[in-house]
Amino acid sequence: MSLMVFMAVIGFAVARLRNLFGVVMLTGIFSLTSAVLYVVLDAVDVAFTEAAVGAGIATVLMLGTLALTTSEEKTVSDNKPLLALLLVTITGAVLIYGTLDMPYYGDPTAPIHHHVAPRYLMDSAYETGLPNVVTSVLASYRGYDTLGEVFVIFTAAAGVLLIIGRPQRGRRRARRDAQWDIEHGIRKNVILRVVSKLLLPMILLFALYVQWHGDFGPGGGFQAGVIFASGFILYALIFDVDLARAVVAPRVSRFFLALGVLLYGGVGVVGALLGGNYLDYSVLARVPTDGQHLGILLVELGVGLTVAAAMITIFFTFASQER
Amino acid sequence: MTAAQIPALQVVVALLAAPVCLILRRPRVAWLIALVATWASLVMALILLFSVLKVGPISYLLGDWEAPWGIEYRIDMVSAFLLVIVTTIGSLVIPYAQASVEAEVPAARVYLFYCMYLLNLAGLLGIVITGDVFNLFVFLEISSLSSYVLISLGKDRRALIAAYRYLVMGTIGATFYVIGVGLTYMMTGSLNMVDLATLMPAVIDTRTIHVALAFLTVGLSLKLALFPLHVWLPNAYTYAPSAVSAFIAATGTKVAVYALLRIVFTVFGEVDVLSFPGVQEVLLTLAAAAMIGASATAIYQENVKRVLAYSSLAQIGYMVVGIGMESATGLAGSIVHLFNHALMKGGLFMVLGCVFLRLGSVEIADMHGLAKRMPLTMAAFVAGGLSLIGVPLSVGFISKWYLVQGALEKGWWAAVAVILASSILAIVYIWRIVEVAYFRPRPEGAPAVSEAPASLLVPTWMMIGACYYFGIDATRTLDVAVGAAETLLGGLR
Amino acid sequence: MEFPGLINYWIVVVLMMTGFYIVIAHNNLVKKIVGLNIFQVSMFTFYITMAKVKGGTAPILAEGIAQYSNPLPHVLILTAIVVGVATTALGLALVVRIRDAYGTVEDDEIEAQENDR
Amino acid sequence: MTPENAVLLCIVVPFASALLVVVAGALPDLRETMTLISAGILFYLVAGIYPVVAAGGNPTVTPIEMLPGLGVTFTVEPLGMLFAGIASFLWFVTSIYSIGYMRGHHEQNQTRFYAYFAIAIGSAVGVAFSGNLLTLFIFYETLTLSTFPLVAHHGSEEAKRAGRVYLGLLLGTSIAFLLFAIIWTWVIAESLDFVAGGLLAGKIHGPMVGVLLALYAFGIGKAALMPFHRWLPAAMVAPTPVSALLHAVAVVKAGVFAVVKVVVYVFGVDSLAREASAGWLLYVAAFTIVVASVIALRSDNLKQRLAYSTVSQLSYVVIAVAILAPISVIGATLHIAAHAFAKITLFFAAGSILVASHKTLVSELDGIGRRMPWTMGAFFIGALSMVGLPPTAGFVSKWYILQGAFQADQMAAVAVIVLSTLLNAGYFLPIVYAAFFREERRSKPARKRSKTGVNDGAHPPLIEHGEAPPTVVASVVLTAAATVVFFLYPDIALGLARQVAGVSP
Repeated sequence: MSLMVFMAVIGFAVARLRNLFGVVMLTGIFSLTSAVLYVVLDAVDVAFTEAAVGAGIATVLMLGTLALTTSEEKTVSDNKPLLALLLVTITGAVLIYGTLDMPYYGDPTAPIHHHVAPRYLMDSAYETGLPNVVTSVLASYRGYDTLGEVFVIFTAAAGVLLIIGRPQRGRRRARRDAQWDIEHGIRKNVILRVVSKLLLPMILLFALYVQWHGDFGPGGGFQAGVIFASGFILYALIFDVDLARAVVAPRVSRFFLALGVLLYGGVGVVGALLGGNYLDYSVLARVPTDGQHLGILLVELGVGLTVAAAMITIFFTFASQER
Repeated sequence: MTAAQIPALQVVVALLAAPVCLILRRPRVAWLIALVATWASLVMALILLFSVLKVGPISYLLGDWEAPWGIEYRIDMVSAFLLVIVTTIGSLVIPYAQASVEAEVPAARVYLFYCMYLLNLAGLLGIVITGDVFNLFVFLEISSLSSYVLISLGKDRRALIAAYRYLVMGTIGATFYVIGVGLTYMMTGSLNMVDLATLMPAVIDTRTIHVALAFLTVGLSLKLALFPLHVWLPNAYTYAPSAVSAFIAATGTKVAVYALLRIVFTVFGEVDVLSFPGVQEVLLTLAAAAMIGASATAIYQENVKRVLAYSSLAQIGYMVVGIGMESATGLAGSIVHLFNHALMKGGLFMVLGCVFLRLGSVEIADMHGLAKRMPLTMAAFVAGGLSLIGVPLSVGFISKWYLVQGALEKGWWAAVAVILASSILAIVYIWRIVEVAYFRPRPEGAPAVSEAPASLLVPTWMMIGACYYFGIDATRTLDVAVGAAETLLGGLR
Repeated sequence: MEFPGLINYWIVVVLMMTGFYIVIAHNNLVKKIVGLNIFQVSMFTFYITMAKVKGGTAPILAEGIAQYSNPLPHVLILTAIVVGVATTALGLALVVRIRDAYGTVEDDEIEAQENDR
Repeated sequence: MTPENAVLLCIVVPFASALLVVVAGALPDLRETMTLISAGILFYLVAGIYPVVAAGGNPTVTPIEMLPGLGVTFTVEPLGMLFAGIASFLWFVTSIYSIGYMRGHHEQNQTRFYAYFAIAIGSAVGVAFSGNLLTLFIFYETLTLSTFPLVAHHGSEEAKRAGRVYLGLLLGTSIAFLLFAIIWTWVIAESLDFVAGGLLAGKIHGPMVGVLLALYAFGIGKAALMPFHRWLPAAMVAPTPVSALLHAVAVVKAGVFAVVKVVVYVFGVDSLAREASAGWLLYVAAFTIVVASVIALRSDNLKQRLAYSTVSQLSYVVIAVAILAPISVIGATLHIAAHAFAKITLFFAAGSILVASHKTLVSELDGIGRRMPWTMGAFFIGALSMVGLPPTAGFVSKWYILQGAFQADQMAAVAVIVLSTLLNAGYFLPIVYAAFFREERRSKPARKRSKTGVNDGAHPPLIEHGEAPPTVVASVVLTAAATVVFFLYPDIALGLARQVAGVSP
């Protein structure tokens, strides 16, 4: 509740503030706050993802964009806001009107808690053998949504490549000089260099943990992938993008990008080949639950790969723009 | 893997072909993959259509989780027909694309182009085939994101702005849609369309559901560019690469219209949504505004692609009018028009692709006397244009016939007047171009242009030819369309 | 979070509308994207809020816990979050290109440039 | 060959010949032989169908079903038989004529000309044989579209403007009104077939009848009812053979033909006679007759004058059916034929004058009868028929129309017809008089300004000139003779007309 109010405050601040760096930072905080809110609301997985994706990646990307464009917003032309305000007020009013017949907040008798959800909570343990209901719903019951979602991120990555991807590397030096002023500040700093060197392995390790532990606790492919990527991003920020690129060549990231989705889709195809429907994991092993378990592990891996690769690709593509 | 798996493969083939393109990175190979995937999808779509005609709606449970717990694919006459439309257009555009894309997209990125195209195709198919409102959103996003990218590939820098505006509008639309889904889910606890339809009557009188309906409609109307939510469309169509214009113009809005049909007639099928006070009136007014306003605007455009874009807006007006009639005839009119308009617009945009390839522009001012230089291309334009006007023997005539008939059955004289008036306007904006191309002399010093290559002309003419084939023998398409209309009106029964 | 009733939803609505307003009212292309972000995040919050059950805990099955919150919205939102960031990435990429092409990221200035030609 | 196949062939032959013409485009002689041959074949085929129809048979064939329960159907009934007969016969004559004309006049794009000409004839025959309104509409539109390139043949600014008017009016009215009316009919009657006694008989009453009739009457723009007549004078920019065959016979007759069809077979004469709301048609027609005649009287350009006389003559047919008496329907049918022969004669004459002397204005024709006796003789006969004097076709049809008018005591109609007869006399006979009895004004430069796009003045004015090329003269004389023969032996046409009106001889 109080958190929500806090978010609202931030929201207004964002609307008012003209300095875009500030805006972006606030947005990051906004996401983080919402993440905390999600924890309060029992949505640990979502919180995890929002913190990593919303607060992490999105913010980094926006900062990158600002570095490439401008950090100050011009003043808005005056007639437009009124009209917009009117539109927004109407929409909001309609929504409020809509809420009037809603079941109250947290009401256990609300329809959503009784039509579909119970089965997930009751039977998923026997049907998929996983304690983390979110994961089993995500990867199995509604696995197809997740497939689609992985493809969305895949699309985004490929799209970014297509829009601002620059195959040739000749202009890197020039860029280095151009960005020197904003970069050498960090680069010089010994503490950062050392600490990050120490952090890096842990981050990657943690990523793997999240990846494999997703079935039991909060976590899974998305979170893992993002964290994994963030490791490289950190490295690239502290040291040089070129070095980072040397570690993960664009080709490689591109390859994993595709590999992940293929793995996910492939598992589905195998399921179909083995006589089940598409994305039916039960047929993957003799015991259905084992099959489910195996399938979920594989698809989560696929998700992890693609998400990580996608994030890395997107970030590097942004980073290797010249100003 | 048996025929039982076709519903899944319908989408998955195109979906998985995309990453393969990304790995192989060779333009020709990517093109080949896209070709094969698209044609395979066409075959599957036809199989599905015929089996639906034979045995009625098909239900396919993904992951073998029965609905509403798992995600269900539900293919009835309407979706099957839409699948056929989308894949047909794709199958004709892809052979065309090769030359056109090589001319308009930097060689290093061509393979990514086909990757995007495949994703777009898969997204559209996914929207059409799914029976789950949230899954629809996911695939909506796949197709939208890819189309933003495709549009941004246009040579003109305005393509970027067009893509960006489309992205913003599209995302707002999608978010509205998701909010609507959330509200319905809140009241019913289900996401499966069929399931929702059964649960709906119980809660239909709640204000929440009304708002939900409003948000779903507005969200989708943004996607299908219903007046006045159309502002993104003209630029997007105008500055996108030719092949993209042809494909998206022919399929994108159609699929959005389909989604609207689904929501109105399936999800809310058990309750007569259009009889809510105001709903019908609003729909019809907007449609009329689109038909007249857009056609009139089209007359004053100097860029032919833009002319066609505005005429698309008008055509969308036709479809919405048909939906608004809520009668078998009117609905059949809309559905068959989905198909017919896809054919003619696809064909016309392909023609412009030919022109652009040779002329490097599609400004009317540059097309003086073009007919002498590119007789076949311009002949195709005339043929397509006549179909757009709706002269007999063309598909345009068929759709018009059904829409007018539907309006007359309802006794809506105004609607009849609007439909006919709009086609009169079509005469004007088409003939303007024809006259310039045929009766103006080629200006001195104008670049010497030659006829477009066969690789472009053949697909174009196949598309235009289809306009007349299905215009002369419309019984097949109409049987399907009428059947589809009845399925929709019948709700689930 | 003890307040009963619908207040939470109302705040969520306010949040959404803030984002929506930023999108349509602002000229700066980056800021529009930010607005979209906020709009979407608020929408997520709406879903998560509806999933909460009083006295429930996170939907990770364990002994001795009877009441869980509804996992389905969580799943949906996991998906939606990723979609959101994908959109953001694309949008920003476009903004970068637009900057290259026009030298500005202010909508009205671009408008002006186009009308000149 | 069964009549059904003959019917189909009648449609196919012209379109096929269009193809052949394009193929043979490079070799003018071959090309024109093609045209002649296919014209001959067509006439032969049509003639072959006549006995069947005369015996009361209606060969019917439905090649394709276009919409569910609604096919493209061809049925030959008396009226269509007559129209097709005229069209095919005159196509043959016109082909002979146009060979002489086009060559003598050094027209460009002759291949295109012959090709579209053939298509137009095919469409006209399609209209004639159409078995339901859908088919009628289809060929009506193809006729419009195929004649557009002929009208805009010269591609000059003027030709373009004319083409715009032509297409805009014909296509516009047909889509806005005719299509509307047809679909409305379909909704009411769930059929579009032409039924003896009227498809809509007893299905629709009251003011709606008047509205629907209006949609038809004005939707069929080719009938040139005012105010939708502008396209016809505009179309005069086309080469003379086009004006002659298409805008004296094929196109315009397709228009009035359609009107007659609609009144007789869709509404039904008797049931329409019972509806007060249908009475207005007669007055519109009357108005058109008078006004058009007056304009004709005042226009100096010969083709222009002929065009307006066509407008008024077409309304004769309309007024005849609007009288709604069986006898007058016979008159209408006969007038379609009679006017065809007479008017084509006049146009041929005008054309041959143009070819021989490059004169386009009435005021230039003094004394030309001495140089071109055959042509002007034929012109005289045509004029007589226009006025409606024996021994010409015009007399026969006018006789029946007036008879019908008296029978239905429509005195207004009688008055109009008498008045217009005087006007006709007033604007045709002076030409003849001047041509034969006035002295030729010497050394008078051909005027540049002319209402038609025919490139007069392109050649210097020839003072010394004789008759037009033989093929031209031959065809003029032929049609003139036909006009007289029609008066002497009207039996065939009369028989068919009686069938149409449902009156036993």
